[in-house]
Amino acid sequence: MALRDARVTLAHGGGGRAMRDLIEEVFTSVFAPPGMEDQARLSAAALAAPGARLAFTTDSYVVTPIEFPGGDIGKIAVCGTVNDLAVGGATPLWLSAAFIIEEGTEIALLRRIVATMAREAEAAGVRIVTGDTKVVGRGACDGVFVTTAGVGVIAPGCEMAAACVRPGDVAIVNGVLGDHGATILAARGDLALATELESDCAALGHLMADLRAAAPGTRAARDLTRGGLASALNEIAGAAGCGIVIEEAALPLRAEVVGMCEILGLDPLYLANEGRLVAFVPEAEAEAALAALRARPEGAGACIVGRAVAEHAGQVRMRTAFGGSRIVDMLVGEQLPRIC
Amino acid sequence: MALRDARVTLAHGGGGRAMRDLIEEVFTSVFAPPGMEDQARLSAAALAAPGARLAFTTDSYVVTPIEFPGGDIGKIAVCGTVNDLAVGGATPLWLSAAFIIEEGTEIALLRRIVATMAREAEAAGVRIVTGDTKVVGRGACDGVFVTTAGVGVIAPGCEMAAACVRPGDVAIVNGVLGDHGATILAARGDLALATELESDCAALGHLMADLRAAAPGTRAARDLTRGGLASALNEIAGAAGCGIVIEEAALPLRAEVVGMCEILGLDPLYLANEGRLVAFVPEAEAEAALAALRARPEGAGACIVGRAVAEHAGQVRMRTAFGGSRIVDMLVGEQLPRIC
Amino acid sequence: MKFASEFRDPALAKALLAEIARTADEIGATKQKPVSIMEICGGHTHSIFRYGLDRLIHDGIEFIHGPGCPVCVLPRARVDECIEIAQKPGVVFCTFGDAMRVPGSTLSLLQAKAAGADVRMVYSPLDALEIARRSPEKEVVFFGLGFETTTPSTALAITQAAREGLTNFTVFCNHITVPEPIKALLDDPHMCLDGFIGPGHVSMVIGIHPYDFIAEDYGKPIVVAGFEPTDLLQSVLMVLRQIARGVARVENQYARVVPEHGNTVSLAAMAEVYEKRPSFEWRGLGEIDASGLRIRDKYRAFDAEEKFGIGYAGVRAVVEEAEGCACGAVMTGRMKPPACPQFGKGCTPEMPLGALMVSSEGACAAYWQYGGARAAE
Amino acid sequence: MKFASEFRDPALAKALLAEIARTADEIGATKQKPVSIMEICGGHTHSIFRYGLDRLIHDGIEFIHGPGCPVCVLPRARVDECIEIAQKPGVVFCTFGDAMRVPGSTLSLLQAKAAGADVRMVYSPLDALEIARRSPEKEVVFFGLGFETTTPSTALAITQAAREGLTNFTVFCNHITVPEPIKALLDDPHMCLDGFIGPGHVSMVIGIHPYDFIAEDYGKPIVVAGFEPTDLLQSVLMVLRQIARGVARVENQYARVVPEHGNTVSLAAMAEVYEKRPSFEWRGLGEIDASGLRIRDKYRAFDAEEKFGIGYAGVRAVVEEAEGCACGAVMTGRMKPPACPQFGKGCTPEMPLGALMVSSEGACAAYWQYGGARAAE
Amino acid sequence: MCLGIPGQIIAITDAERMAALAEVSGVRREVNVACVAEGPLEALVGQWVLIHVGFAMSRIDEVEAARTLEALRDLGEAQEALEQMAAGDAALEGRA
Amino acid sequence: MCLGIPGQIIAITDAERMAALAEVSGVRREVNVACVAEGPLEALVGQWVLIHVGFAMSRIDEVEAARTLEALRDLGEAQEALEQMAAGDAALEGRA
Ligand code: SF4
Ligand code: SF4
Ligand SMILES: [Mg+2]
Ligand SMILES: [Mg+2]
Ligand SMILES: [Mg+2]
Ligand SMILES: [Mg+2]
Ligand SMILES: [Mg+2]
Ligand SMILES: [Mg+2]
Ligand SMILES: [Mg+2]
Ligand SMILES: [Mg+2]
Ligand SMILES: [Mg+2]
Ligand SMILES: [Mg+2]
Repeated sequence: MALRDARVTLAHGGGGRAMRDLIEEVFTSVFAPPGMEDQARLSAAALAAPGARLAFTTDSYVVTPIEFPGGDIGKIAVCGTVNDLAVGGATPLWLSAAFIIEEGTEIALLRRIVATMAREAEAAGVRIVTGDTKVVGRGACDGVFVTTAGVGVIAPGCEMAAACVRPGDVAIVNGVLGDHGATILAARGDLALATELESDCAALGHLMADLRAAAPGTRAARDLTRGGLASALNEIAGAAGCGIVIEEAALPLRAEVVGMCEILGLDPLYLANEGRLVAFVPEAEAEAALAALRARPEGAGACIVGRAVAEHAGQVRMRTAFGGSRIVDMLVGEQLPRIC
Repeated sequence: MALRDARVTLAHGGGGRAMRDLIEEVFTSVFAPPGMEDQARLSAAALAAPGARLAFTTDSYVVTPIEFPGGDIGKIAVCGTVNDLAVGGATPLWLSAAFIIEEGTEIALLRRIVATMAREAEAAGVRIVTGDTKVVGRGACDGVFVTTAGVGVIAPGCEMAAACVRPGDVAIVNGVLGDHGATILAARGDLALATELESDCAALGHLMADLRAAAPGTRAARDLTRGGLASALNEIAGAAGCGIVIEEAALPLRAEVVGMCEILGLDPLYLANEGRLVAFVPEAEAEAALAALRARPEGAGACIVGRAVAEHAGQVRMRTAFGGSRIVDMLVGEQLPRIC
Repeated sequence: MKFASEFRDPALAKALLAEIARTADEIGATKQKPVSIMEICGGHTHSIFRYGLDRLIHDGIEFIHGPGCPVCVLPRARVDECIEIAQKPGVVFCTFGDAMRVPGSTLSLLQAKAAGADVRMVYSPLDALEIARRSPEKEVVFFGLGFETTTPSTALAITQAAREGLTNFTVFCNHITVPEPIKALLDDPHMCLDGFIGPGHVSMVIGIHPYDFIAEDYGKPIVVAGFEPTDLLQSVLMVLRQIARGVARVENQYARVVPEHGNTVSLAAMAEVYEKRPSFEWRGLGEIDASGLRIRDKYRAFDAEEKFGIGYAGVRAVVEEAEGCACGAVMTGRMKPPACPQFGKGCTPEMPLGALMVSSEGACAAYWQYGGARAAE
Repeated sequence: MKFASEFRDPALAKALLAEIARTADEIGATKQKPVSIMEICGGHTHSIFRYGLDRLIHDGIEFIHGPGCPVCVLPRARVDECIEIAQKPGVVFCTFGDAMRVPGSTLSLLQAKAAGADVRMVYSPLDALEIARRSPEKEVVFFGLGFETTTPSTALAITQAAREGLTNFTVFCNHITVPEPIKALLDDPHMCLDGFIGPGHVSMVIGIHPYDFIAEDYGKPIVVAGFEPTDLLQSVLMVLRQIARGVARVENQYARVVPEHGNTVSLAAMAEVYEKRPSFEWRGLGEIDASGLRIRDKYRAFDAEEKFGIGYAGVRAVVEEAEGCACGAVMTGRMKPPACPQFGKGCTPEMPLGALMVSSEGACAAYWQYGGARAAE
Repeated sequence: MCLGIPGQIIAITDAERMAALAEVSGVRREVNVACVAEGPLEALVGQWVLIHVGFAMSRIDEVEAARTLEALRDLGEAQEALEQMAAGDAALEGRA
Repeated sequence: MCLGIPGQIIAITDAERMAALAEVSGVRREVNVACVAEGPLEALVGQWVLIHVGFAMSRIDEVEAARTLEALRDLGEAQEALEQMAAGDAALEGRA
């Protein structure tokens, strides 16, 4: 226990003994990366099958507050990158984790984040094999930023992509929408809203594996993060060159999420999620897909929300509960709370 | 050209059209990542040789100022991660690049950073295949932070590690020390020091390849970043369980760097570098190694600075120009400018 | 959601649509010769598009989108003044999110924030007041924006600030009133409206009688309406029935929320703090007499215009609206958004030229976002 | 580097070492019965370890590391006062980097900065003055720290601030003087020093005569020395030669920089701004009469102690030094660092207990970092 | 204009500042109740109000709400009856 | 204590504030020259000074510097002579 400070100081970023102590005690003692080099060296056997491909993705995580009901930045950082691998059809294998830490951050907070990451990685069946820490002066970052990158393997023959979606395919989501976005809005405190909501943050690697096993024809999946379901569907419609129609009445939404949206004038279709995905499967496999999703806790709320259609290529439309119809466009920027 | 703002606003991080435009115009149009998914899908053929291993590393880059004589944050972000792969004996293949951008950042600055990264990646023979952008509020980060992760392949049989260093091995650096650290100190402006120095920032992948070809027995190499030569040598001495002796008279240092260190009471052995490495090679291969390094511009200043010894295991000592000797310990925290 | 979901029942809507169709046929309304009904309030515009009512309703009913979006009618000069205040050192400029993207002559508030101004989004004037309490070293300015619905809240925030003796809180008052622009519209010789949907939430404050002149002086039916889809359809039906019967009255569809004479406390608070300006500029409509409010002398310590010598208390810059902007014509119902030559070209939600493209209540943005234009095959 | 590299020449050093050895032998100095020479100045301690002089020099010469490091002698209470000032809202606390890691009773300045205080490292008091000019809304406090070498710079910063009429710049004055603690050491009955290496940079300000008492009253040789390795060796030789000849004089090895009577402008600036405190506390040495300076009444507007009512201008807390800390004994030459029971155990550079472990000039840190302890097989 | 939303007052939080806690579908926020405060504040608890920018602007009249719905339902029944008649006619005429 | 470093004044930057540019091994910084300013400021250009915390604290006396070095070199020569003699002695005595 060389680390006796309660808070991170600039000395912990200086390349000396204080940094080494911080890294060893807080990070590598928990993540237990293989080897002692500044690079993980990993058996490539999992990638050796002829035709297997390597999947590689990254995301930075900057959530405020850093800890929130249902998770913390570490949980999102592991789940988000696992999900980016999984929705593309890859089996997630390894993660890197780079931390940018503001001077003054409590070391106890770092320990909690790291513990979350280790737990989530284990549950998701991935290893955090390499990492980095940087310390910046007070006011030069907002607490802690985490950037993860992920490497996975795509089995030979697996070809999931938005461009593969065909008219007639069914759009399935794995549960209620917008819990994460609404939770964060409330947790930030500046709108003075209180809810019992918890983030939906979850790793979806196992769920995707089960889905692909049950519905091998699955065309494409997307995790619903910033921009919500609406943005993911717009992306898919654009890439596939077909239209998508969703049913307002079929959208799974919690009352609190709807309530918060009504108060702030937001549209839940655009709220962020961290444990939700939309998958497009051939109609014939829809039942099997639903059953596979519902068999896991993170897919318990799975339901069909719409389908791809040949008409209005590139456009997403929603049939309102009234039988009316409207375009569900991409957002321009952020959704801002409105008064009118 | 949908992007007409001069500066990044929060709308560019909101998951909507503004974000898509920013990403497409500023990032993907230059990096040209393969495919349209949020994961790169890469042929694993380079990894297929039996016994080949995958190398994986990451670093966050947080330099102030973002642009400085001899480079910018993008150059460091590419070179640093290429170097972490290369010094471990890996051939760098692919990079990810995640950007955290402060609201108000000039889009022209982002374009310059991205251009640098594309140029450096091309020169280093790697591809930037996947990425991410996040926008945070003013004051929530310091301009732009870049996190890169890198994947490379380690050829079957290649086994370089600090633990492989043996007494008698020769320690070689590839050029003058501390230029980067001194340049940044001056460029920050708060010490009001002016120099003609430029950062030594450089990608060392090709150099390492040439070194390994010329000196196949090369035991280990380390890029000299935070903490400088002193920290890298301490790490190696610790991992190898042998001692290291360096010669003060042999250290390649520019007069300006020495001058700045004298003014501020700093020790150049601890100054950061971004294009320097120390390699340990068996004595018999030292001449070949030097010749190979000197044949490339980024190794033109290569020289022997010391050697591993059986004595004082784990410790680095320096023979002073006087024939005296002192321990070169790890720093405690950061080096701080001193008056006494 | 109680008092909301019940009024979103598709079965009830179906009956209403059928009855509307019957009544429309009865009075001979057709696509070629439609009955034109203006929903004054942007909230109604939003509901119409959100629920797709415009595409469900009988062909013979045409919705004309009125000027009732306080963001859309905010002139460029006023946005510039906001930014001028927000850029002063030490100022925390608090605003509703709606105003963030409205283009001024060079920047929006969102862009001014990116360029360094301390602009914060709040949900309530009370939140701005709380910031002022917590940051005595800062000068907190609240961007008071909105019709009579919102005006009482800033009035009450000001009286609260006065009670607490806060010296670092002011309101940049841009409150406007509904009846005056309606009168201006009705006086416009190009105008050919057959009836009005009245603003439900403004009316809960001012009651329904301020609209009497519409029925009495101009002979047009007006029905004050709620914001749920059956509220709107029922109100349309009520307008049509007045037309069918050849009468013009002020009716109240939204009686569960709107008292006939409005809200006493709200009206008193407004009267205490605000008084009419001689005239106020509306984007697209120009200066309209007595259509805006200003802070009374008694509360001038809380008036950002006075404190900073800006706006009507300073030298007002003449700021031309953007060239080619047809917002005025759209807002007065003379033009449909897609007919504007800028629509979707020089003017998109990403880079709005006119204010009607900014707010999701703006007619152009609603057409664009909900496909009023592109979906109209 | 001109005026530096020439004095690092190993060939010259070799000759000096040989001559030192010869002289040491001549006077019978042995490892068992060494000649003890105190280098007063921490800068000299640093040079000795940096160039490994202690291991090159004749066995019969023992360096005793004196109290001449302004950071090392700073008592905990004083660090606590710094932090108290730094934590006040609106204060920008400027310091030389040296002081950042010195432990107070709960925090160091580095830790106080991490916990939210606005602590900034500067290279020069002029840089703090510039911050004060640029941030009129901030209260800029400069941590005036150091011996007579540094004192003129803060005096000149204060007179400059006065000329400019700055009202937001003060100095927290901790300037101390060299002669008084030397006298205190010489009066210590445990002390058994044979000679002194005098501080070169202090002397360029005060000249060499303030040390006359050392030779005249106590009969000890003292040689004012430069900081390059041959400077130090030459000075040792000069001390040894005095001993050999049985004389005690004040000599000046560093004549290229040190004028016999010091620097007129510096002395005048110091006299203008500062006056002696009746006494001042030194870590490890306790209160020493007339060993510290304070700001004269004329400049009290620039005195942080006055402005904040802290330190000698306020109620001084009695802060005990850490338990088991042997800094006093080490600083008076009675104990070598490795003999301190805390050395390398409770006290390391990562987590220093005493101040001598903090600064790279501190004897304990120098022993630790340059292997004085661990390298001594 | 003027986003307003029905919520229920569930507690008075600061009588002096006229502050109460309102709930909308499980989401709670403090609102100012000055505009709806006739009689003792405590009596507001349980009351449904129309909330705008953090202020309760109007009490919701449950009787009027029921009356409006009633009118709509009547219309709905009339409509069903009409449709059944139309369907009957169609059947009679063999039109599906 | 008291890190000091020789530098050369290369320009006067602000005579009123006694500010000049000093250079140390190619590194330049503005320093205050009040303590070394006898006579016209311009005459300082080219002068070597001892710099401490941004102040030129003392002019460096080149003659004294040369004298010190001279003394050291003399010592060195004497030492060499001694060593040669010792080496000669050793050779004579067959001690290599
Ligand atoms: S398209 Fe733009 S310019 Fe044209 S009327 Fe609409 S908002 Fe105004
Ligand atoms: S080891 Fe620590 S406690 Fe002991 S004398 Fe040195 S600094 Fe003081
Ligand atoms: Mg990603
Ligand atoms: Mg994704
Ligand atoms: Mg992602
Ligand atoms: Mg790293
Ligand atoms: Mg912060
Ligand atoms: Mg790395
Ligand atoms: Mg490295
Ligand atoms: Mg690295
Ligand atoms: Mg991403
Ligand atoms: Mg910043």
